[in-house]
Amino acid sequence: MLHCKMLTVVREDRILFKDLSFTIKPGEIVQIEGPNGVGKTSLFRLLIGLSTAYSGDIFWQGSSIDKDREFFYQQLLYLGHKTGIKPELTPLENLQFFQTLHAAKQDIDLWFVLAQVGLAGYEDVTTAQLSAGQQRRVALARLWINKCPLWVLDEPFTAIDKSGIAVLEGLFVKHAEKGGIVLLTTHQDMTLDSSLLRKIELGGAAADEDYV
Amino acid sequence: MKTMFRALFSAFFQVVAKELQGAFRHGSDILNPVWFFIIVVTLFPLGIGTDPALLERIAPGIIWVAALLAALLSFERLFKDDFIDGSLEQLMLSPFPLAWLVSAKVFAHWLLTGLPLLLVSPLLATFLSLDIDTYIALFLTLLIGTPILSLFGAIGVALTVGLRKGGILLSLIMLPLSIPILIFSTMAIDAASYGQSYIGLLALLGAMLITAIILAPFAIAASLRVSVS
Amino acid sequence: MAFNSLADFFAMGGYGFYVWLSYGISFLVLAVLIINTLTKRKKILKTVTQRIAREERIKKAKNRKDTL
Amino acid sequence: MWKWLHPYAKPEKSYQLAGKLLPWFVVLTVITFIIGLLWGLLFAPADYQQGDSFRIIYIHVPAAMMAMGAYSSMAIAAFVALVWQIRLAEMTVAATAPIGAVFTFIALFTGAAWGKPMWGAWWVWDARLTSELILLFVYLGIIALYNAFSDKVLAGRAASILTLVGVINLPVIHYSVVWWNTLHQGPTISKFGKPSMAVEMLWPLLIMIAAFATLLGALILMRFRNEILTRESHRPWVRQLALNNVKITGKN
Repeated sequence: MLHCKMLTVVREDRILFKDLSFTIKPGEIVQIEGPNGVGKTSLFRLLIGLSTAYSGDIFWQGSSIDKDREFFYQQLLYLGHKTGIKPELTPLENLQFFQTLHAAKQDIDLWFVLAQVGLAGYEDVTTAQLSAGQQRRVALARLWINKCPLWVLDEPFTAIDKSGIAVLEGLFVKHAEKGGIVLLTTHQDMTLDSSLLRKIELGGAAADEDYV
Repeated sequence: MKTMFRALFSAFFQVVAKELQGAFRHGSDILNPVWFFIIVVTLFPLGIGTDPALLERIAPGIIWVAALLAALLSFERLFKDDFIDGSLEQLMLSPFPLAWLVSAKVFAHWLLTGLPLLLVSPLLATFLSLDIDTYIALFLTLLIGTPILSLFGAIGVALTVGLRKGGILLSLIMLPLSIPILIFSTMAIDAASYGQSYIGLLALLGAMLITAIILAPFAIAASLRVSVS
Repeated sequence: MAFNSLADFFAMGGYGFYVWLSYGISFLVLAVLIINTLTKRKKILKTVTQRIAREERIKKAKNRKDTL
Repeated sequence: MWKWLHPYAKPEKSYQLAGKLLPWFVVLTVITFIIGLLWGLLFAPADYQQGDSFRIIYIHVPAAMMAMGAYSSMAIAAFVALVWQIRLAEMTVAATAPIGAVFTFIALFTGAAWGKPMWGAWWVWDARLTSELILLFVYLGIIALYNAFSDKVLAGRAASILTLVGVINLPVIHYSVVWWNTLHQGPTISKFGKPSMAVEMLWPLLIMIAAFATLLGALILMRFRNEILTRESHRPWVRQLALNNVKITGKN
C-alpha cells in the first residue's frame, strides 16, 4: 500500500501541487492525469524517493520511504523518461546488470524476454546502435523480469504502437491481479476497461492560481 | 547473512565489470588520459631544458601536477554518461546501499585511470632522469595518492553532475581539495631524492586514503541525492 | 663469423642485455601487431556472421503477434 | 593510367588485388628478415668503437626509416583521399597509422636501449629521439581521432586532414627540436649511424631496411583488407566470405 499525506512541492517560485493526499491499495492500476507541466514527473520522482525537495509524508507499507529506503527499493520498479540503458552495452548485458542490481528474477530466459518486447535479432548489438524506440523496449523488458509489487511508469507507451499498448496493458492487469500496484502517466489512449483503471487528476485550477 | 554478503559482492563485482566492459568497448579512448599525462610530462624538459640535475629537482612536481590534470580530464566520465542516459537513477533506486555501489564505480574509475598512470611511471622516471630510490618513492605516492584523487574527484563530479556546464566548475572545486595530496607526495619524493626517510609522509597519505575510502562513498552518495533530485 | 662460440654470441661483447632486449622487445611488439591484425580480421568476419544470424532471428520473429 | 586503375578503385577488386599481392610480400619479408638477421647478428664485424652494441642499429635504423616511410605513405594517401575523394585512400591512412606507431615505438625503444650503454642513461633529450617521440604522439593522436568517430567514413576523412596537418608540421617540429637541442647544449652525443660505414656492415643494414619495408607493405595490405571488410560489411561478397570462413554461433 502506498500512502501520501499532504504533499506540497514548490519549484523555483511556483507551487506545483499543494496538500496532495491519496492512498493506493494493492491490485490497483492508477493513472496520474493532468496537462503538461503540472508536475506529474515531479510527483513520481518524490514518490520513488529520488527527489527530497517537498513537504509531506510518503509511506510504503506503513513505513516512511525516506527512513527505510532499502526495503522500499526492493519492491519498486521505476521507468522514467530516461531509459537507464547503457548505450555501450548490449540489451542482454543491460538486463543482466538489472538482474544483479535490482535482485530480479534470475531463472528467466532473457532471450525469450527480449523476443517478447520485439527485440529478437537485436540481443547482442550494442544498444547505442538501436533506435530510440528499441532502446525504450529494452527498458520495458524489465517489466518481465522483476519481482517488485510497485511499478511506477512515467510514459511507458512512448514509441509503442496500438497492439504493443494492448500487450502492456495485459501485463498490467496480470500484475494487478497478483496484488501489484501500477502507477503510470500516459498521453496515449488506453483501451483498458475503465473499471480496472483509477485516475488521479493533478493540478488544474488550484495549481495554476498559486504563485508565491 | 551469508547470501546477503554474496549479493553485495556480486553487485559490486557487476558494477566494476560493466564499467570495464563499457570502457573497453570504446577501444583506445580509455588510454587518452594516460597519453595526456605522458605528453604533459614531456613538455617540461622541452620547455625548461634537459639538464638532468634540474629535471630531477622538479620531477616530483611535474609528475604530480600532470597526474592531477590527467585525473581531472577523466572525472567527467565517472557519472556524467550515467546521468544522461538515466542509469544513475536506476543505480540510486537499487536496494543495495548507494555508497557501496558508488565505491564500485570509483574503484573501476581508478582501475581505468590511476592504474595506467602507475604502469607508465617508469617511463616518466627515465624521461626525467630519476634515480631508482626516488622512483620508488614516486611509485608509492602514486599508488596511495591516485585512489584518493579518484575518491575526491567522484565527490566533485557527484556535486556537479546535474549542472549543464559542470566541466570547469569541477576543476575549480577539485584542484584546491587535492593540494594536500600534491604537497605530501612531492615532499615524500623530495625526501627520497635526498636519501631521507619518508615513511612518515607515506603514513600520512595512507591515513588520508583510509579516511577517504571510509567517508567518501557516503559523501558521494549524499551529493548524488542532491544532484539528481 | 664474428663470434667464436655460442656463449660469445649471446654475450655480444658485454652488451648482450641491451642487444637482446632490443631485438626481443621489437619482435614481441611486431608479433603483437601481426596477431592483432589477424584477429581483427576474424572479428570482423564474426560480426558479419552474427549479423546474418540476427537477421534470421528477426525474420523468424516477424510472425509473432504478442510482442510490443 | 586512371582508366587502368579504375576497376581497382572498387573495394572488392582492391581487396582481391591486395590478397594476391600479400603472399609475395610475406615471402619477401621472411626471406629478407632471415638473411638480414643472420648477416647482421652473426657475420657483420663488431664496431671498433661501440663493440657489438652497434648491432641494435639493424633494427633501429630500419624501424626509424619505415616509421617515416609509413608517415609519407599516409600523407600521400591522405592527399589523394582529400583531393580526389577516393575512399580507398582514406582506408589506407587508417590502415597505416597503427603500423607507423609501432615502428616508431620500436625505433624509440631500440634507441634507448642503445643509448644506455653509450650515454649511461636510458633516455636523453637528443634531437633525434625527441623528434621521434613527437612523431609517436602525432601517430597516436591520429589513431585516437580515427577511433573516436563511430562513422568510419567521417573518421577516415578526419584522420586524413590531421595527417596532412602533420605533414606541414613535422619538419617544423623536427628543426625546432634540433635547434632547441643545440641551444640547450645537451650531453655530447655521437650521432647514430651516419658516418660512412664499412661495406660488410652496410649490406646487412640495407637488407634489414628492405625487410622492414616489405613488412610494412605486408602489414599495410593486411590492415587495408580489414578496413575494406569493415566498411563493406553489408555487401553480399563480404557476407559470403564471412559465411565461408566462420561458423555461425550464438542463439537462434
